[in-house]
Amino acid sequence: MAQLTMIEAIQNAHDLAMERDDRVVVYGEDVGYFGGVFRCTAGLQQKYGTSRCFDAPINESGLIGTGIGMAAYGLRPVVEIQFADYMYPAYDQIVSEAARLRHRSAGDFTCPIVIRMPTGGGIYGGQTHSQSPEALFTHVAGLKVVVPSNPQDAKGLLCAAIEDPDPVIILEPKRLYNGPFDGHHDRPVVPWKKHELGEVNDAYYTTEIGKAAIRREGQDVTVLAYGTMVHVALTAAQETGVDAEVIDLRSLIPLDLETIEVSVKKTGRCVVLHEATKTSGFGAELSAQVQEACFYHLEAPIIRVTGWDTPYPHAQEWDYFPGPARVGAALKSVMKEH
Amino acid sequence: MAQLTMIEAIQNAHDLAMERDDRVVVYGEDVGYFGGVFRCTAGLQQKYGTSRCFDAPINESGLIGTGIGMAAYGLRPVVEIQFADYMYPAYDQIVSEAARLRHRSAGDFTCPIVIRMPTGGGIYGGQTHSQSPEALFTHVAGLKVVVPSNPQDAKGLLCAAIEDPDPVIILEPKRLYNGPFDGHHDRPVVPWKKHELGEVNDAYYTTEIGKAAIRREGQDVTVLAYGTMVHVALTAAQETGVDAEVIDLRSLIPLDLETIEVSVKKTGRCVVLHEATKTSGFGAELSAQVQEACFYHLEAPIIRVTGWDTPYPHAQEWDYFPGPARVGAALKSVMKEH
Amino acid sequence: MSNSVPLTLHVPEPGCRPGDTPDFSGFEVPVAGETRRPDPLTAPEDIRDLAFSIVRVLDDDGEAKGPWAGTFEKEALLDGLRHMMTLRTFDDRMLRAQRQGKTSFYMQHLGEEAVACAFRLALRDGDMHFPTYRQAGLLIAGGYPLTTMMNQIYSNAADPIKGRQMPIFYSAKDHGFFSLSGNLGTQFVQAVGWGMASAISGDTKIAAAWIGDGSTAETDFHSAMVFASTYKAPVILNIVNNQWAISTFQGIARGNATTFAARGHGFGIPAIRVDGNDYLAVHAVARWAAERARSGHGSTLIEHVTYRSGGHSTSDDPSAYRAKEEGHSWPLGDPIERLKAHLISIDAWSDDRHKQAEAEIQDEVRFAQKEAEANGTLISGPAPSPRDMFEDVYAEMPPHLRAQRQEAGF
Amino acid sequence: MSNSVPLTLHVPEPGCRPGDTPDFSGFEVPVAGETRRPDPLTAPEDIRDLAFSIVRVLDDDGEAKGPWAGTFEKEALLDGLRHMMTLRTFDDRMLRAQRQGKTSFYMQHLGEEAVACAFRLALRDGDMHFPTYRQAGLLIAGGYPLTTMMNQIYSNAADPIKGRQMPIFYSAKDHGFFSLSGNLGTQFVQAVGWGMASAISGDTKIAAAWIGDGSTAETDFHSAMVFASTYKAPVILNIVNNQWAISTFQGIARGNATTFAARGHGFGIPAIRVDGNDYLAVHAVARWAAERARSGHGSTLIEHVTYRSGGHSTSDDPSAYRAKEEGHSWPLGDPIERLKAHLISIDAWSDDRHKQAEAEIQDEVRFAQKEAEANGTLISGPAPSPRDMFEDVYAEMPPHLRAQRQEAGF
Ligand SMILES: Cc1ncc(C[n+]2csc(CCOP(=O)(O)OP(=O)(O)O)c2C)c(N)n1
Ligand SMILES: Cc1ncc(C[n+]2csc(CCOP(=O)(O)OP(=O)(O)O)c2C)c(N)n1
Ligand SMILES: [Mg+2]
Ligand SMILES: [Mg+2]
Repeated sequence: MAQLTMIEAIQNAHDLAMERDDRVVVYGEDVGYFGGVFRCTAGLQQKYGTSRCFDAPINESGLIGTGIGMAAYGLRPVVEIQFADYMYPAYDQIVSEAARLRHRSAGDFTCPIVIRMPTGGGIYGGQTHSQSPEALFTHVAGLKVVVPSNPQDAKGLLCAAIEDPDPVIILEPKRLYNGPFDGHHDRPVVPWKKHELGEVNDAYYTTEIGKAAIRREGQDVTVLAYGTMVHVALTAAQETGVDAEVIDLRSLIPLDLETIEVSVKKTGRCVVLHEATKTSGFGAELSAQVQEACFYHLEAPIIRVTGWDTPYPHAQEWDYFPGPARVGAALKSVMKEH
Repeated sequence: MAQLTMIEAIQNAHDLAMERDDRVVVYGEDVGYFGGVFRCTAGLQQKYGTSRCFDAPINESGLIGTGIGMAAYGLRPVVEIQFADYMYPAYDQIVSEAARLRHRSAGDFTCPIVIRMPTGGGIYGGQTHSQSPEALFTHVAGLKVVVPSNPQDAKGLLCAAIEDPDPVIILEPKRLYNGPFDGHHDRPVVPWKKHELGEVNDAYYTTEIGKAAIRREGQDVTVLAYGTMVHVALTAAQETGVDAEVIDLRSLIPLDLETIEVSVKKTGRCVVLHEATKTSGFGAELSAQVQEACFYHLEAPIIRVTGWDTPYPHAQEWDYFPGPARVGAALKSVMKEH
Repeated sequence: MSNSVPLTLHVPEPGCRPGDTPDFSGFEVPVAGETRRPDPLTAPEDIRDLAFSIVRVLDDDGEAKGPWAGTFEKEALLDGLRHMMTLRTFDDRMLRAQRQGKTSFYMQHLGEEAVACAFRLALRDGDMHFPTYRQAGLLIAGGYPLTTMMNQIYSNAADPIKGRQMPIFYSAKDHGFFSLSGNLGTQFVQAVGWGMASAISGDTKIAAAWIGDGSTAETDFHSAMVFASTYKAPVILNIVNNQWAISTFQGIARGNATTFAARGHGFGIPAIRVDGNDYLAVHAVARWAAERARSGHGSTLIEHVTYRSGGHSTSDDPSAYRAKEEGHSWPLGDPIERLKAHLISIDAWSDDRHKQAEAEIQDEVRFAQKEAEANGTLISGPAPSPRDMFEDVYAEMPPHLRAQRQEAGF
Repeated sequence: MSNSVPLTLHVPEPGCRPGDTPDFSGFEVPVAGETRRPDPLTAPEDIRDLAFSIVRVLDDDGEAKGPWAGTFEKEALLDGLRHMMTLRTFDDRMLRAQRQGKTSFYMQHLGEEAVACAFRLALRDGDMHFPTYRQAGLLIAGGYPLTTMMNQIYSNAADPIKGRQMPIFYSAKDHGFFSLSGNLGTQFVQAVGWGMASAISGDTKIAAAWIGDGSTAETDFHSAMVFASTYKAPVILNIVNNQWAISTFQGIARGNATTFAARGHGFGIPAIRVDGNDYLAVHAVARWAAERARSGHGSTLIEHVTYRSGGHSTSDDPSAYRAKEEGHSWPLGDPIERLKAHLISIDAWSDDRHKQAEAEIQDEVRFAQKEAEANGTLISGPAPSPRDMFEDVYAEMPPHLRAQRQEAGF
């Protein structure tokens, strides 16, 4: 066991996966010699050589396009997109190719690629270093989509993704890289060192893709969250005193509807959180599914607390971010409904 | 007044818009000399010359990228993407650039571009000629998204889009180009000639973007639909005898929530339809919004009837398409709930 | 600079449209045998001239000429002729099947048969092609069963991809034929990745990427060039310039460049043009490029100069945008006729044997068709189950898909 | 072909990494004045050599040499020197402001000042630049107020773009400076569209596109080349090759090509390399390309050869990936020193006047900074209202945004 940051946990997962399986290759922009702008691949090139971990041209479409070719050959490419905001040039290769290769060839070819990308705001990154595009992946049949909220899961989900026979998108909330950020941006940073989920097993392990984790049990309202919003939710529950059950989805596709359903049927209330823009965000899907599965148990409307339908602003970042005040208000308001 | 097909109505809208405003330029793959693979731009090059209507290289990103430059210059580019399935290479330019130009420059630069694309299945087009990617646009702040269901609206919405100061995506259900297809693929094609919405005013006119149309008034259940599914809904209502109120959304962003809300509060029931894959489809957003706005009026869960979460298959097209049988069953089932 | 002359938009136009008389006089046809054949390991900057010539082996009399000749045994050439004839016959019958409503769509190879057929024989089993929809010759020359191809075209119960894709979107891993995509260009860079993977693995296999003239404009073309150049990937990058992209002539994608092959120069990738209607030339150039790739010298860009004699697909009517006679004026002739003339000139073939072969191939294709139709066509007979639709979205079906399949009632 | 040797992946490496001694001996520096200056309307295929040389005017002694010299009046050159000095001082103060926490981020131009400053003066008011984040010289040379630039950097109450974008993402339509995007490469093809629009409209304006060496790998680079080539768009396509893309040396994007400029050849676009640290050379080449564009001869690709002496941004520490001394060994020197030496050599300038100018510029920049800080910084003082966030998503605010703004309570 070691206390790791999320960055260290991700680096460690790469390392162990490369060690046990020489089909694993890691590449991306600044990923090789330098070890990535967030250092998630630090030391890998030195350890495994330039043909297992290398710098790539700045061409996201080419990153994924070549990765698909490698995966079809039989390798296990792990590709880093420097920021999720820069995945759009690769979107065609992801949607039209990686996601559909198994289906369109009836399993003749497959595409076990892992695509990692830092996501979310909170670092004054403005509209091109802050986005949360998960809903653009959850709409695409054939992709799995996971979002870790802590070092333990970051390692286990990455290892599971590399083993997975299908393409997996990992959205890594960059604001969590160094600590369990709860939205109180004006308070000192809490490091992972002090957090139980920063305690990471040294050995190789996987975290099952498709299983949610209940981070806080509660009776009054179910909160569905992932990534950074898990920590915001926990803080908001504590601050408001609302006895919320906080579910960390971890995997958006496949979704652990069972865990969600049990919880909402128990609490009768549901609040859905994400940082992405509201309209057609993944929160809409969660709201729709909860409503379909638990209609007769709902005592209040399902509320979504999300980023606004605007580009992520630079100076007004904290007016955009759905922080503990907004989440707390939602918890209280949903409790007031009869 | 003339009886036009949807193709003719779209061609006519281009023609009138180009005639009254020489900032309007039209281009795309096979759009110039040949007039488009669906003939929606037939005759325009002959009438307005090669610098107003021209063939373009097969590069969707370049189509939109150059269009953004033209729009920023002050022109009114209308770009055809040959099939909506081929818009992905252009997705970065649409999302990162067209959608955000006004906001990021605080109005210093704007992007009045119109992007047309045939959408939907029903022509044995398989997974790359059948997609309905509207939800990938509705999630993006800064875009307007419209889907005409008939020649009258196709003309009016295109003219309105060209006048609009912001980027507008027009998804044209290709299965409606030649007639009001209702999902009964095994029956003879009904032409627009026999349909009142095929009667198109000769003059230039616009249809307001953001206003839904009630295609059938009813008391029992509100059906939210757009494009081809409007006709499927009308047929399913007739076949089942369920007194459905069928709302043709026409515009997804902005959404006419007012019309929806009034209707659902009246009927207490709601069925949402689309052809796109279910998860994170626009139906999820509709379901979430209806639930938020009408929770205390709902007598039954909101049901979604959509395409399955698989690629659009070739041979099993009609097993995939949410036709009148599935919609009818949903209408009846939602009426059975207490 | 006093020039304030109003600018105008330059829009390239083809030499001829319906009603015009075709004129290929501007199209320079090098004399067969005249283009040099440098050592395949020559540095790219020393062979830039190859991008502005056209490698041709067969002259107008069917004689094989020059340094690119002689890569083939006679027996192999007879096979080659048969492959091309089979492909043409196959096309013809499938076109008809489509018109008879037995399937939804078809695309033919008329006039371009030499390109894929000759290329295939220069590569080895185990190498991987990333083809476009116009390289079924790779399958036929590689011995893939005609019946299986037809099963796919009919989306019938024996279709190896279970009716999921449109006709001709084959997938045949064991035959080195990557699953076809409807999205133009995407596979071009995937081939580079496959080649990189072979190099990463210390393997000896190489990849072949395929793209049309029109599709070189796609952004994935650039991605492929960049990655191939940087990592010296063992991949042959093939552009099939058949002069048209649906209704759009090649000048719209080529722009102001002299040739498509020249695109390679900006990447330090050797580029070469070849007479795509000359079976011998295509094969020789393919072998040359394969040797380069296998010896660790990286990629080669090949522009196959040919002509799409038919419509783009069964949905297309070319008479709306090009002169009907254009195909007949095409200066590089017909690939089958040219190889046939060569074989006759070397006394390996005769008109009679040709006719006989035609009849045999007709029978063979007709037989395959019968066999395939016994498995059903798109509109009748056995078909893949709708249940299948939900399979292979993932290796293991997740709960939401299981629920949907149940809801669908299959 | 008997070669079944296992393949290996080729991964390009820079000549030097931390700990190594920099070695630019492989980098050929042509003698100043020796590269020919063909007529700007020469056909692209007749000037391919220009992509493999480097146009240089100033020699090591500060003398202006050869056919590209003489495009400038003395007065204009003094302005040019001042622009570069101002930019460097501006960078220096804003770097410090960032370190003081007054804003979140900054990117400097150290060593590359000549490129944008000299280029700007070759274009006219009304022309439009589509810059990257490293062309603030366009604004300074164009007379855009320093205070306004700082207002943007501080995201303060007077920021013309209302705090919406990260520092240095300026937008200044009236100064021919297109709104900056954080997405690399996207603007390169937009510039082509802007130029096409000018041609469509019968206008006389031209566009200038800008991209970094690393970003030429992006797919939008290809789109720009394709559309510029096809429609002969009046646009100058600038590649600023400053040798690095964050931690990645230019060889990863360039691959096996000899130069980035050579990328033009595959499109029939004339390509030329210029010493980016030579103010006179950049200006001369820019004028040459502008003349081409204005006279309807279409695009030119310019590779500005320079060196990024500073870190990539305030988030970057280059000592982790390149030798500290590399910048000092860079053979093309410092653009300010070189122009200064030239002006002294022609008796238009002196060390004293230089020092005096430095002091004046310091004052000017400091004064602007004070003025800007009176409007607030990112962390204190007046700021744009959060209400603003909801504006300009659309020209007219749709109901759902009105509702959200209300919910936000602004
Ligand atoms: C991304 C994408 N854009 C557009 C299309 C529609 N389309 C199909 S084939 C074709 C023309 C391709 O021409 P070319 O590359 O020359 O190949 P050819 O058909 O001549 O073999 C077009 C535009 C597509 N399939 N994919
Ligand atoms: C689409 C996209 N991918 C990645 C990035 C991250 N990124 C920002 S700057 C940069 C390096 C650019 O290098 P270069 O083009 O050489 O320009 P320079 O910084 O040297 O001026 C990278 C990778 C980005 N901004 N956009
Ligand atoms: Mg073609
Ligand atoms: Mg650079």
